[in-house]
Amino acid sequence: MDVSADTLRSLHRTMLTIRLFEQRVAREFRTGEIPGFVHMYIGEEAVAAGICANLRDDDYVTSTHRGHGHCIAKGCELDAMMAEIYGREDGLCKGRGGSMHIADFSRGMLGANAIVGGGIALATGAGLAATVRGTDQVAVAFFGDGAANQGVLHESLNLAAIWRLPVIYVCENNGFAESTPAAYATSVADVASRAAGYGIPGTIADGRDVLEVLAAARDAVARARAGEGPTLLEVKTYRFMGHFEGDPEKYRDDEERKELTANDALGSLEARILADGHASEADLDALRGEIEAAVDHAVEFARASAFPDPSTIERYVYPEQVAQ
Amino acid sequence: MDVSADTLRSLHRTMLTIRLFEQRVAREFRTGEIPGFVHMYIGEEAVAAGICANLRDDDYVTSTHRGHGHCIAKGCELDAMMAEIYGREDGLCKGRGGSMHIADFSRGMLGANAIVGGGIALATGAGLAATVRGTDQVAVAFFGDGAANQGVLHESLNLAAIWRLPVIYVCENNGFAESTPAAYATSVADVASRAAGYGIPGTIADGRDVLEVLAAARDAVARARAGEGPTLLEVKTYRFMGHFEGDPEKYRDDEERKELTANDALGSLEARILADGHASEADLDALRGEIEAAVDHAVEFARASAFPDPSTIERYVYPEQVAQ
Amino acid sequence: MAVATERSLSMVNAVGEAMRQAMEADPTVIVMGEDVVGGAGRGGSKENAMGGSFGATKSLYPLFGGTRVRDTPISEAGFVGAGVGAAAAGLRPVVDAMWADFTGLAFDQIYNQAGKMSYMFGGQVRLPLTIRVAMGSGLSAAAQHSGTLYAIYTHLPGIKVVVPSTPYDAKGLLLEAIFDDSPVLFFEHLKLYVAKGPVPQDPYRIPLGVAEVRRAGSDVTIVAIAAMVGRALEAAELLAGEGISVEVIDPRTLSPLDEETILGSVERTGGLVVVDESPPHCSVASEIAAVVGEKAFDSLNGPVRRVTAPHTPVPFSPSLEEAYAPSVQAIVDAVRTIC
Amino acid sequence: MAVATERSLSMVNAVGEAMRQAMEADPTVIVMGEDVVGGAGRGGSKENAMGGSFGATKSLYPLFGGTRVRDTPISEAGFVGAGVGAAAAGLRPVVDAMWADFTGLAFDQIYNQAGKMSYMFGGQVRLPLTIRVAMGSGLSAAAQHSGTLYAIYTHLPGIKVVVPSTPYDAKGLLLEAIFDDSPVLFFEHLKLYVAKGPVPQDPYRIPLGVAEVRRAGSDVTIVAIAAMVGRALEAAELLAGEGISVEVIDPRTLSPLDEETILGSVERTGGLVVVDESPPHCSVASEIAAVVGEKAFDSLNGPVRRVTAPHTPVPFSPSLEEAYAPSVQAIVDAVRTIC
Ligand SMILES: Cc1ncc(C[n+]2csc(CCOP(=O)(O)OP(=O)(O)O)c2C)c(N)n1
Ligand SMILES: Cc1ncc(C[n+]2csc(CCOP(=O)(O)OP(=O)(O)O)c2C)c(N)n1
Ligand SMILES: [Mg+2]
Ligand SMILES: [Mg+2]
Repeated sequence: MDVSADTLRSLHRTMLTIRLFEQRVAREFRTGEIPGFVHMYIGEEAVAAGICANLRDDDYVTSTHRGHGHCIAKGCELDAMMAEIYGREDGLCKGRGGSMHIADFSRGMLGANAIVGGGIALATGAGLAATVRGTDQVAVAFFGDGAANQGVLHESLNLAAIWRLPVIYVCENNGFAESTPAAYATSVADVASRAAGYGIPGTIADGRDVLEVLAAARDAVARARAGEGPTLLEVKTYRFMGHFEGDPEKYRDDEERKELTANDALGSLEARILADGHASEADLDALRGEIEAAVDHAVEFARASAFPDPSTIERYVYPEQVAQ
Repeated sequence: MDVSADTLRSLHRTMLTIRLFEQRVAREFRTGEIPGFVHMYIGEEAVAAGICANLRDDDYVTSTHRGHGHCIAKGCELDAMMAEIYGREDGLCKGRGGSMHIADFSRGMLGANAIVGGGIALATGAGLAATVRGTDQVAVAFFGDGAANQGVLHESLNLAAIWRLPVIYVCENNGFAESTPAAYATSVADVASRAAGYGIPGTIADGRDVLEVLAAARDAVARARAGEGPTLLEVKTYRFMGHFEGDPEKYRDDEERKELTANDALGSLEARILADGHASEADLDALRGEIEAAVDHAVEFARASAFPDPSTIERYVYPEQVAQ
Repeated sequence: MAVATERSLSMVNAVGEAMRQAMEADPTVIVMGEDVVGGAGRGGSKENAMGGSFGATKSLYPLFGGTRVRDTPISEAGFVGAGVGAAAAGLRPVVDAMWADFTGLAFDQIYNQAGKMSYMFGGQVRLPLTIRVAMGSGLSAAAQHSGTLYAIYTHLPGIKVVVPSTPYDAKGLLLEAIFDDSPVLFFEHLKLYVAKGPVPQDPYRIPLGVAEVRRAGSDVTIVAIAAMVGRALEAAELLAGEGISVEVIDPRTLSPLDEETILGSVERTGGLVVVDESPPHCSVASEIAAVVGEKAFDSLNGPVRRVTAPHTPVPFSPSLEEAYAPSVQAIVDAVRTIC
Repeated sequence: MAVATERSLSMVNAVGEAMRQAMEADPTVIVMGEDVVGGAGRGGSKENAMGGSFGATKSLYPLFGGTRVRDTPISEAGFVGAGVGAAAAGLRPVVDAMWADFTGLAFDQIYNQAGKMSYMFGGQVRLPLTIRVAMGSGLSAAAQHSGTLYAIYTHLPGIKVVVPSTPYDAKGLLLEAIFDDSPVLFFEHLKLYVAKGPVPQDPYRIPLGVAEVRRAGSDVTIVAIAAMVGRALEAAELLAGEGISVEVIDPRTLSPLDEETILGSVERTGGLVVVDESPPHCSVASEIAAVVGEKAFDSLNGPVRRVTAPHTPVPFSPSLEEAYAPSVQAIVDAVRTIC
């Protein structure tokens, strides 16, 4: 695929930012400072990066419990993200949501979601909003292989198909739902094969190659913007870490893990960038340093931010009404 | 298809019983004596008859709001059915359920269901019960084209596929869900085409030919009994009456109706039986008389049965516990 | 009380008028649900639009067309969820979910998504979603088509609950609900659909959280919900004959609940009967009894009486269904125990 | 009170033992849910069975195998519905639905199917289905993993609701629930999972609908639910220091509710505080307050106090979550207002 150096570098920056952000979250989580649960996106960066590279700020995404990567790829600020993960008042959601409920409506990021499959219908609705307004915005629903067995996917694919909604349903098939293998829980090898039952395109991209993801998403987004309706896009990927930080991972096969983590999309992209001469080792080191500094800053920012005042516990239950 | 005279006559008896029972219910409904709503199965008799001819008493079916035909085909007594439709104490459900909730567990008839799609998961569970017990019972879920868009179908097909459950999912595609055409609401022409997305057989039978239904169901039931798993079987059919009695039916095309009602499966079957010499006109008249008498009896029985005593309103909320 | 007017409408038509006026006023208001368009969508005459099970919205498709008035497949989770997403993305969707019982299929979308979003996201989203449903017993529609369920939605933070008892209120409350930025469950009692009442032509709004005193009285207060308001008024009339002066309050919205009006009344009358067509446990009747028992304890001359349906699904047979919802007699009897 | 015994188990292990003993006793008992088997199913060592999110049932797969112990896809409506169907067809399924909040996805199956079947079908079906869920705040699991929801299930006819507060009760009530012929929602508070308590080895059952007096007292009654029982006992201890004698009642099941024990206690003490970790409206706290306000009105010396969570989803940040569930201090304060 023919992509510009800028595109390659931009994809790389996004993926590396996700990687370094997540590594830091995992590390800090182990200190006990981060409350709740965190689910790492490490190994899957190519999916969010490849998809979101095709999106504008006013496009929508809905995300999952494993949502940090989607946020970063959609342009959320690291400081406010980290503060949210730390449960602080300066977080994107003022500390009310945490890792599993990060959202940034200013970037069209309509929320991580701790209900597996929870974002699928929401993205369908966001696509409907674009259609009714007559804009060419699109909406992307990210969800996992486990979520693909939720009935709401079926309902949403059918609805989006008959209404030709500008929605891209992105199944991040990382082979597992917690400990349960997709090979057990899903009756077919490819979730994308279900698209035929809705009369919509079902495509598969290899998540070890961000350019393949980019290309598949480009087609789906173009279709959606042109009013030609939804696509089900399955990306085969692999999560390098446990389901959540602290997962004993007894369900994993060490062989499989070795093989799949060896094909790291981020590593391949770096190799290509170097080989094509789009950046030098020094450039990459500098970039890494820059991102590490930004992540450091985010952690500092989060730590410096106050915890929400307990007396405000009843705020935001209902949206604060805007006068009509 | 090679079928015995007995089979033909038995299918005919079932279909004619449904037809005459339903015509009588519709007539009595107009008098105001039957409470609530009734949804007529007229025109669709071949589906219930063709499917249930393959079932044993200990097999299970789950049904829909349009459930009288399934009851009759599964062997329920007309008297107790009619009394239920009339809301009487001698009804199958002691008048608590009515037309939309007729059930007869003694015949494996696990209930009509007023939630569209409500029986689909239940049949899946009945199939699971057979599997766990190690019997060769099967379960049939009847549902409409409208119900086919409920997420629970997707969930159930996937579950039945991975567990190889002995369940036959029968979509009675009569072209409409209330006023909404299947051609509008369902993104593909054939619900059966969705089976491929679950790795299970999806077959289509023409509901104007009961023998086609019989044959398709025979294969599916054999597969299920042999432990080979579920089938999605779509029967193309047509309802001759309104969605419910009283439906103004403004959504129907008179042309279409004329064409489709002309191809009545019951009429064709009668013609074949006569042509093949399996019965004479006189035989058929006698049969009709016999069934009409049985339906008369059922109406009399229903009318003679008492209304439930209001003081028993709190009974049956919880099953009456059997000592362990 | 209703503004003086010549015009009389049924609740079903008042709802339709509110819908039309909302859609005229704001292009982001859309409506979707099963059989909202019906046969009219595919080539049939526009005038044949069904407007949902009870025809409330049949004028909309001819006026506003298929972009804003949409039939949905039978996929409650999917289309209610799409309503939530569309609201989050800037529309004001009105979803017709047909019957309260069917919201069971979309419960996750309402409870885990719509009800929690504003809070989880720290107030960054407005969620102007209205879900309309029919409810109630009385048509022998049996257990899966007769439930009230408003108690459940009243329990849920982030959701508002509206239960109009007159055509006038239905119009004003529905217009308010549609322009409210929170998710609102709007319950229409099927026994109230046809009776007519005065309804002004021009759009107007009734704020959520403001009860209405339907009859003033001094000896005892009755709070009654939706179709029970009429029965409470009948009971009040009967009791007046015995010299018992009954105040009847219609809360009109259950979440928020106008505690003040109820407490104020009980402080004057010293007695309370709550009439609710739902099963008793964790019901709105229990909630109101608990609030009054806690906040007006010293005013109470006797126990708060709850007159509710039994702890059963709604039975089919008319002989049983008759005995299901609180009767005028049961209300009268309850009042007598404390007066 | 617990039978004297040497052995101590955590609630999570008490639940596992009840499950094992039920499966030993009756071949129709099966278990299904997400990650009940986990990695062990596909070739992994049997001992690696996950036993659900909290490992409660990890001994089952090695003992009973894949026919009776089943991982499900993430399809709550589908597999809970299959549980209903399997129960109707003669099994005694125990469905692990992970968290109370997730039952939202299966709400139709529970409400419209399981809860109504026996009634609609005139008593011809037994529905011995148990649905186990974790619930409660305290782990910063945020709004979609912390809800209690038992109020909603208590509202529903046809459903029974169990909320154990000790390992002993968890075992005895779970065995009872599994062998009860009605659908039972069995709530396990995650804050109670690890603390140990005495649990006899042999199977035993605790009837549904029988409360337990956790501490006898004479000045005021506290009814507390699940994790709130411990806080109520702490509050009672503090108040004892001030000379206030508190009786603490653990209802153990909310549907059926042991009204008699609660009423009997209030008749002696003259005061009631109800402690409930749910949002307040139409809560179990409201229900108990209403029952007591109605049936023990003459015994009450002051208003029934409800100490509940606020009308909000569960917040993520520890600073807010700390303020969510009723604190010992809040219970003490509430008691002081009436003693
Ligand atoms: C409705 C619901 N059911 C179950 C869970 C518990 N749960 C959280 S993540 C998860 C697995 C999700 O798998 P998948 O969709 O493949 O996403 P992945 O974690 O692999 O990214 C499960 C079962 C949940 N959060 N919500
Ligand atoms: C969950 C649910 N949604 C909506 C309805 C209202 N309703 C009753 S029957 C029906 C149409 C069903 O169509 P289909 O499944 O094709 O069955 P048919 O009536 O054609 O036999 C609808 C929408 C319902 N009863 N349950
Ligand atoms: Mg996965
Ligand atoms: Mg149909």
